[in-house]
Amino acid sequence: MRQALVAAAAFALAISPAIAQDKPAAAAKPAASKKAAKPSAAPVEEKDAATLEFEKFRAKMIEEGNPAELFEAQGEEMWKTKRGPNNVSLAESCDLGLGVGVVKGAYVQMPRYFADAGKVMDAERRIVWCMVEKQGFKEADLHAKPFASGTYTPEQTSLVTYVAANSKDMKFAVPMKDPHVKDVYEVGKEVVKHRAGPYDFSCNTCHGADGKRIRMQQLPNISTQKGAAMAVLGWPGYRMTGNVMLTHQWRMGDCFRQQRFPEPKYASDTVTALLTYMTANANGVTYTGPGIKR
Amino acid sequence: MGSPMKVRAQMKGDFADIKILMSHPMETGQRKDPKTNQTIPAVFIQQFTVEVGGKVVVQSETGTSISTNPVFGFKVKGAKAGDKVVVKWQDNKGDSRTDEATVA
Amino acid sequence: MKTTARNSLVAMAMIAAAPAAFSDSDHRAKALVMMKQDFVTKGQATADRIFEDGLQAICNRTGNQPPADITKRLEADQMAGVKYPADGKLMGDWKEGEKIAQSGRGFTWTDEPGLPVGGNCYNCHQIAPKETSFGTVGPSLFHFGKLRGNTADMQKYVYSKIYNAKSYNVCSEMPRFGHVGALRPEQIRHLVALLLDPESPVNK
Amino acid sequence: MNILRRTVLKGASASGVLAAALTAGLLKPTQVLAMEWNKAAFEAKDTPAAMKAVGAASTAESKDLKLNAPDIAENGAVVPVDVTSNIPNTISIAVFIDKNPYPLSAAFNFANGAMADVALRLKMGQTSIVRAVAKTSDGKYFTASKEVKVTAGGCGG
Repeated sequence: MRQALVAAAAFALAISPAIAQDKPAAAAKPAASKKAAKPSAAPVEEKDAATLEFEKFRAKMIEEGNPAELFEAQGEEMWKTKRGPNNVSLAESCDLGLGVGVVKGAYVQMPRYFADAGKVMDAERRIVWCMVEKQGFKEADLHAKPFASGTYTPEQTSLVTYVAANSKDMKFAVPMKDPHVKDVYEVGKEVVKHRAGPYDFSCNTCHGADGKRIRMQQLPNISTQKGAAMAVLGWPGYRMTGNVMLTHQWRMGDCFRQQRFPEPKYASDTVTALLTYMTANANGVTYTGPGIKR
Repeated sequence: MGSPMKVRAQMKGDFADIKILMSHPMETGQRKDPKTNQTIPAVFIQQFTVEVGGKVVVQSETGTSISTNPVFGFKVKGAKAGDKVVVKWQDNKGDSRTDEATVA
Repeated sequence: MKTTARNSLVAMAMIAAAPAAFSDSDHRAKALVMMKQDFVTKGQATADRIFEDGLQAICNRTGNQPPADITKRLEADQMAGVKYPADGKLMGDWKEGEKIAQSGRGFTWTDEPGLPVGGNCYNCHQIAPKETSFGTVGPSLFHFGKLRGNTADMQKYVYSKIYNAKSYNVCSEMPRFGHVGALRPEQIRHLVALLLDPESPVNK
Repeated sequence: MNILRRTVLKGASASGVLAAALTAGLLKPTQVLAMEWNKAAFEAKDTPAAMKAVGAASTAESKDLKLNAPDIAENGAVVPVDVTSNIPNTISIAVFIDKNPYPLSAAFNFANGAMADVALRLKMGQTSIVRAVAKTSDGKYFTASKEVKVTAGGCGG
């Protein structure tokens, strides 16, 4: 792909006036194309019967028992156990923003700014940071295979599930009064608008307007509170496809994949910025705990 | 030895509502490894029992078409808060697991 | 992908000519630096995809609404890059078009490079009535030809719209399928037939 | 031993059963559970054969046997189903999926206060009839069934 580099590099390009004055080619659009297509096809319902049936049985499954609870239990065990080269537990060393060891309500108040790291971090990134800085695990090891597949589940995934479960029934409250968080939010808003790649897609191509679908899949408008809630609720989630526990970090990567973008690095600023934008937009909405996903 | 189960039991009126989450791959023996094209052997829970207050209340046999990480729900009359609930499973490879909970 | 240097340069020239109109906000500048650091190549999705081409840069900097004169010149520039089939025939086989419209494959890091790329059409549009699993990001195309006819002008319009949607609407949400090499001219004309052929289920 | 015919649980405590089985030398050392898996029933390739293997050769439809399952499953790998029998003296429930390679999915015996009520999750390869069979203490069999549609997976979630 011969694409010009952004920002500074682009501005520095010396442009020949001859090219700049390219003659506009004749591009007459046939008149009929101005007419809006008004087909007599079946109306598109907001939610079809299948979607309603899926939602009903998903709710039933969460009520009766979500396999996510198995990972939550493993995460709790890991949180409380002395582990790693430093032989300390996260319960006695890791501050998720509400004090060392406090998990209750921590998930719905992240991403947040952590002075000790000098960064805004989402829950998963913070947990990884604690595992490295407090317990002495190697960052490269934790980054090597960060998402579940087959019967493998990364430790941080179980830990995130445990931490998230401890914010169930609490309202999202990303601390937007903190200027660090606000700044990252604004950067995230720019990431969401950034069109690039072979198909000129940005996040907003699919998630910037109400009532849109890809095939039958409802597309939440993440700029609204309702849409952001749709996108944020249910993560981390137990995915029926593959029977794996996956985190919101994973979901962001899969969005970029379908956007035809390259892969965002694990626990990177870009993913944190996106999560900050979406979660803060969902502020005030009650978190329903780890979910079940298709 | 298998991974821990999660067992919850709660009185709802005159019965105990028992929810069991098992951690098990429940391989059907019908899948192929996409990399090697070899059939992945079946590994699945074949039997489990539920005891409440020392008595077996449910005895079950299962095949390969139970979902991965199985979830079961039962209702038991005559149970009371404080009763011990014990769940035991055994799979076709001889692996087994026992976990307990108390009726709340 | 073949975003031509020419297409990019026209846009870049416009940015250079009026830098104030296209200047980045502080947050956007930060976002660009951040993304440059944070994305890595995976499969065929190379890290440089994060960089905008000229047209993307202008749309990104103007909230997808560049000034009218620039819009006009950019659209013309995109139109000039449209390549037509050698034999000049713009209507193919609607049945082949339906297959292309159904497929959403291609260009992701999990897609095998070299395998055929799909048109992704049903992802965003209602087209033939039999397919009830269709998206609504784009307008419905049901009865497209029935409502508009299939004159030579109309065929050319549909062909060039699919080849490069930006030649009609510079910041359109629709990809530039021919321009980026996702679909070949002979595939695009099958899609033209799907929309315009009176025998196509779209027009029944 | 046939699960739907079995009544070993009635009135016997688990430890009692186990102790008796151990005394009788019925248990292999590795076996935790004093049960046998009904191989013939679970390996039967169609529902009639599987039903025969569990002893349910003739059955009657019953409105008092409730089978709750989705009309359309979001994911065939995890289909939530629950079966409740309001037929008096129901002692066992079995669940079959007609189109699966091995239709018998599970069988449950209830005793010591357990209600004839079970929730479980099934793997379904394709759209199929899901069938519940209940057995009463006097040896009668009843059925209820429902079609569950399974569609190809998509992206999303």
